[in-house]
Amino acid sequence: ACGPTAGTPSEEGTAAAGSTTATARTLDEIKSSGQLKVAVFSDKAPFGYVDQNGDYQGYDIVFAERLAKDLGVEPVYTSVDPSARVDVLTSNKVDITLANFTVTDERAEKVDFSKPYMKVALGIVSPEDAEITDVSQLDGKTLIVAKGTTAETYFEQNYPNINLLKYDQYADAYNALLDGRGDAMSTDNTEVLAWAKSNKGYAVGVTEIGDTETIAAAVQKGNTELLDYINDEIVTLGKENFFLDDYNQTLKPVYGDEVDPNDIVVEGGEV
Amino acid sequence: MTEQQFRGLEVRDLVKKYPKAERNVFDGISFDVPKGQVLVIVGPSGSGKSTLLRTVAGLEPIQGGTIALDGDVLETGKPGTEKAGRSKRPSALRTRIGMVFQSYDLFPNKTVLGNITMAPVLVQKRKKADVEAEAMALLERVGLADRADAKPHELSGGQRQRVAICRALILHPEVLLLDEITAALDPEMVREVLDVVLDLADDGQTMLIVTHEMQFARAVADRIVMIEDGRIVERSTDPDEFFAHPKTERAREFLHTFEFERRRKHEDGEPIREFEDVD
Amino acid sequence: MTEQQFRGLEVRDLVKKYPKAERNVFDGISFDVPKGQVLVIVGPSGSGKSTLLRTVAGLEPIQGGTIALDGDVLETGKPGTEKAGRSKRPSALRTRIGMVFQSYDLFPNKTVLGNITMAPVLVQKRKKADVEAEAMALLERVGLADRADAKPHELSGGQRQRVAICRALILHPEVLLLDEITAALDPEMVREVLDVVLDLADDGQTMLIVTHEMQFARAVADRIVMIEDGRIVERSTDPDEFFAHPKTERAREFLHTFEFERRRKHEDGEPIREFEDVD
Amino acid sequence: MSDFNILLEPGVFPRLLNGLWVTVWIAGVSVLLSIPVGLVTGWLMTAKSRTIRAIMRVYLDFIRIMPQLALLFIAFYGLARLWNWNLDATGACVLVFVLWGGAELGDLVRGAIQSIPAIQTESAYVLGLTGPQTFARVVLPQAIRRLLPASVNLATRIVKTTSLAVLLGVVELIKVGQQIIDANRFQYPSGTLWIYGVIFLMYFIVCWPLSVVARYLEKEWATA
Amino acid sequence: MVDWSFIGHYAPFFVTGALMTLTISVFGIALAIVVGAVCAAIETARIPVLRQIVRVYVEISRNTPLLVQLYFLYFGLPKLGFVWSAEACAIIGLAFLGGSYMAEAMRAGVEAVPVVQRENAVMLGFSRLQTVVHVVVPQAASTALPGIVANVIFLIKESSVVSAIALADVMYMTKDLIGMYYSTYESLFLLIVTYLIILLPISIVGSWLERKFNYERL
Ligand SMILES: Nc1ncnc2c1ncn2[C@@H]1O[C@H](COP(=O)(O)OP(=O)(O)OP(=O)(O)O)[C@@H](O)[C@H]1O
Ligand SMILES: Nc1ncnc2c1ncn2[C@@H]1O[C@H](COP(=O)(O)OP(=O)(O)OP(=O)(O)O)[C@@H](O)[C@H]1O
Ligand SMILES: [Mg+2]
Ligand SMILES: [Mg+2]
Repeated sequence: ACGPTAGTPSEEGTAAAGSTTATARTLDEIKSSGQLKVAVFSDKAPFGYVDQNGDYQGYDIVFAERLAKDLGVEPVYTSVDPSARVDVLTSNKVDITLANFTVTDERAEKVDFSKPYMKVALGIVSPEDAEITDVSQLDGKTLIVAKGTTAETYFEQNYPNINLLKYDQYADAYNALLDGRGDAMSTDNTEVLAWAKSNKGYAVGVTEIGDTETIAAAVQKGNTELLDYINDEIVTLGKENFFLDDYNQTLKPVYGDEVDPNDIVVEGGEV
Repeated sequence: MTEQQFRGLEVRDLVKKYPKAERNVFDGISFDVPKGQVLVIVGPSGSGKSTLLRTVAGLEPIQGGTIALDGDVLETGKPGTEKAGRSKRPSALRTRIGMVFQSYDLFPNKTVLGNITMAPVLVQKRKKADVEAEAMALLERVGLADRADAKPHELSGGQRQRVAICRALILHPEVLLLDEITAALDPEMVREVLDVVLDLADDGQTMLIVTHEMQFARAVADRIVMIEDGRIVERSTDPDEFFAHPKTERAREFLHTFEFERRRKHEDGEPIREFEDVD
Repeated sequence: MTEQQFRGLEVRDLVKKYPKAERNVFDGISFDVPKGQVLVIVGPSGSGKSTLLRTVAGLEPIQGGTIALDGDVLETGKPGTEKAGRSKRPSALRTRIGMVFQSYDLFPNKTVLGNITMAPVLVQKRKKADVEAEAMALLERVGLADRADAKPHELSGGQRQRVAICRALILHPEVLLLDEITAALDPEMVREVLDVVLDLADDGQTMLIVTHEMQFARAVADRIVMIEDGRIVERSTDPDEFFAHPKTERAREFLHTFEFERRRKHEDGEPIREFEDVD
Repeated sequence: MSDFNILLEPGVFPRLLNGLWVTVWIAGVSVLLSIPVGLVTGWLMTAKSRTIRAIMRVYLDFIRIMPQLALLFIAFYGLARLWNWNLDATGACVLVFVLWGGAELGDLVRGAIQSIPAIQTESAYVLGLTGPQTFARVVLPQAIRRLLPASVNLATRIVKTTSLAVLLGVVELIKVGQQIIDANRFQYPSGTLWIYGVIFLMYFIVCWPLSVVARYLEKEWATA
Repeated sequence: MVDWSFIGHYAPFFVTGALMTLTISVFGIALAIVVGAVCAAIETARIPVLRQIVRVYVEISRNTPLLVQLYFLYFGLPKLGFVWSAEACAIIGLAFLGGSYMAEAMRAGVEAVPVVQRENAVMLGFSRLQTVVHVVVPQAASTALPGIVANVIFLIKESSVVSAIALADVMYMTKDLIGMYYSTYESLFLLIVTYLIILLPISIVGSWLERKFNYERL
């Protein structure tokens, strides 16, 4: 039986992905099935989103398409919430998570990360007329975050005095900021930069907070076969400046010239 | 039409129509219930007996005629009032008439005593202690003094109807209306309830009774009225005569419903054994 | 104990106990219903009349005694079977006894005709056309031929009971059990149903009837049994004699329940007006 | 307010309809699967064995007391790992709705069977009908009539509850709405109002006819 | 497999979450009962116009999911200029949903009071108000109570979706802990226990009340 789908044709099949074991699929299994199952965001432009035609687009998607193409299979996307990114792997609902997934120690205990393909720090966006230019200004104020993001963990652990307002989805979080339900919002700086660019009246007052972290693909713990393949692929792609092309194709139209691609793009897995 | 000196219930030229009904249930019927007497109304199902009692009680609007008690007019019919709902009769007039219905309709959330004392305390503002004493006396009279604190659902149907009678009596109604109060009871219960009614009749309580128990009707009635299709078919002030020799063909037929005749004699060949004496 | 040549229903030394009940409902009672005769059982509420009919029908397990029909043993009591549920009597034996209950127990999802034809078609595998013809004849007999396609809820209580009788009759039961089949009916309906039963009695249908209609009992019975607390208080093969001059004090008391005496004469001063001739 | 035009963007309406289809699909499959589960559950609830009845009682009470969202979480995150099941979000939704619908329907079946007066089966017995004949011809037809109005209401509740699927990340009506809101957030900053308004209406349009049918059945079949 | 120290450490979060769930529920349900009573009164008294409005409200409220109602209130209405706090949205949403359920239960209760009971009150000379207070309401309450208790439990359960508008209730805590610490089992365990602690007593008290106020049985 085939499940129903909304959005994209490429998503077909995921909804009906019945039950198999929770042990990850081998490379051969992926190849013979003809499908690479990838968890991505569907509401986090320009990294992973669904466009007006219902097709998945974005920086992560371009990478996913290429991975699948080189494997000789079709990519099949599963839309995830930030907080579901680990569980979709542990319960083997997808083969790879490619959803702006920041590498952290805690996460690394649960999943295996590949070489990075991007780097970020956290950024804070706020209304221009009450711009937050330093974290200390947030003391006792309300900061909007999305559940399960690095921003959530970071502020939860380091700034107990900031009230966090947490939403399941990015779309909700942005809407909350627009409706004035919080004083600022924080997530990866690339993301807030992109958002502030297209939302008049909002500015990224803090562009880098926390350590610069890397973003990588993730696979189920112990799935070294697939992990090695991805790592090799990242190295190979570096030779053709794949991620820079990706940047130019997906991020540049949003960021314009204000951002130096080298602050974001990680080529060949070398930070 | 009302004579000043007449005491009791007078119904004159009563006209009653239900909303949406094609014809009038009553098209002008009249009768009296002199004080201290019992009028029994008999008749086939759907003839209008309950409707009659309900109009007297003020539960149904009337479209013509008058209903008077001891010369005080309770109700004057007006055409076009089919949908008017219950009579606007003031509380003091309402309590001059008591009514007991067929179903076991005590207030389920009150005890037996609570059911009886509620109206005198709430409506007549009588002292609770006095009312309770009187209620106990009434319960004693109907043989239920020991059940004063029981809840209605703990009583049998017959007991409930006796309590319902007490609840009506404590307001000292000048006329008591009883609508088939034993129709849903087992025979023994019928007996215990009707014994109470016979007792009330002996005491001179004015009553208007609808019943299908012909033996009881004959025993309790001072006057009897048979109605059919909203018309009075026969009336009599001599119940024995009415039951023994009804004057109209219709009454004869109706009363025949309650008699069965043996129509056969056994002449077939089966050996009719006597019963053995086994117990 | 069973004589080979006896035809009819024999109940011997019946013992019956309900689970959890403190004592036996019956502790060994016996009686016969010879073929073609009508036995009426009377007695106060809770005396065990319904239970008796239900054990004969196989709806209740018995703990002692036997029930036999034309010498074929239907049931043999075994102690300790209180919770055994219905008798395992095969279908063919069950259909030799028919039963009609107090409540309107037609199958609400079938038409009148469907109710009647269901059992013969399903159980006796008779041809549908034959069965329908016979059903129509039965309906004709009880005056309901025109209601064959009605659903039960469209019928009056009296009509339903007549259909229920047809439904039992179409299986040609040797004995028909009727348990207060008119207890929930209006008097006219009582009449129409009991007329059907009187008619059946005339035709020689063997029946075991429980009723509170004493006049009817007297008319229909060939033999009469009064039970109280599961024991037979009095039995008679002469119903007229039983009703006129019961031998036991208990039967006299019981029958008295159904009689009312006039206990008062009016001597008070109210002017007893004659009824006016208003209609 | 002028952002009403977001609804007229090419692709928006078809995508919302697609999302609605997912919602209806989940509800439909769940309702269909609930029927056999419910019948079996109802039958087990009337079983003679006390143990079976006790187990069914615990099952029903647990399902009743846990919020559906909690059950969804348990199924999605818990069961999949515990028993090595790989249930995707849609599967988890269907599983939970079937377990829930089955339990509720089972209770309705039990109630319907038990509400049929004993005299009905007794009449059938006296007429010589066998046990299975009695069940099939007498009990079941009457039980279904009593069952149906409440079951249709249950179906409405299941449809409404599918809205929770979004919280597991299923791309159904609400998620599609959120994607559209997100993708158009520059062009139509107030699109939220209109998209959520349409979603609100779509649910109403699916559920309302069911309610009407349930009410009709209640009235129509109450008389028989 | 289960990390008990984690459970010990994070149990207080669930207490906070439970308090939020209860706060929202208490206010929402109280409001729902008021809304329900008003609607039931309008319907049983057959007040024209208002009655039609109540009918429309009941249909809308019963045939749309609370989550969608909440999204609409929380994210939709601000675009029209009404920015309500999440708490207000949750309470209003719960009252909007619950009002129709409560109204149905109460109306059924009033309609179950036999006409003859009112007629008796009339015959005993009761005023309209006395009839309502002493005869109709006590009996209607007894029939309506099981439905009302069921609705209370239903609404507390429904309140679990308020996590979607960032209210830190029990569900929110669960999702938070799963998202931050990936401690799925422990979080789910705490989730189940918290809901059992909240709802079991209500369910038990509910059936006790039902028995106590059932005048017909027991
Ligand atoms: N509320 C009503 N609306 C319309 N018609 C009614 C209403 N109540 C009774 N009727 C009709 O009025 C007529 C008289 O009914 P009523 O109940 O007074 O008869 P009854 O003599 O008391 O019958 P029964 O012996 O069955 O109690 C019947 O034809 C009945 O159908
Ligand atoms: N299912 C049962 N379980 C336990 N006791 C029962 C059951 N059915 C009847 N009894 C008891 O058995 C006795 C006989 O009851 P039964 O119904 O046979 O009396 P009845 O003579 O038919 O009374 P009625 O005239 O009221 O119909 C009563 O004391 C009754 O309480
Ligand atoms: Mg009447
Ligand atoms: Mg009986």
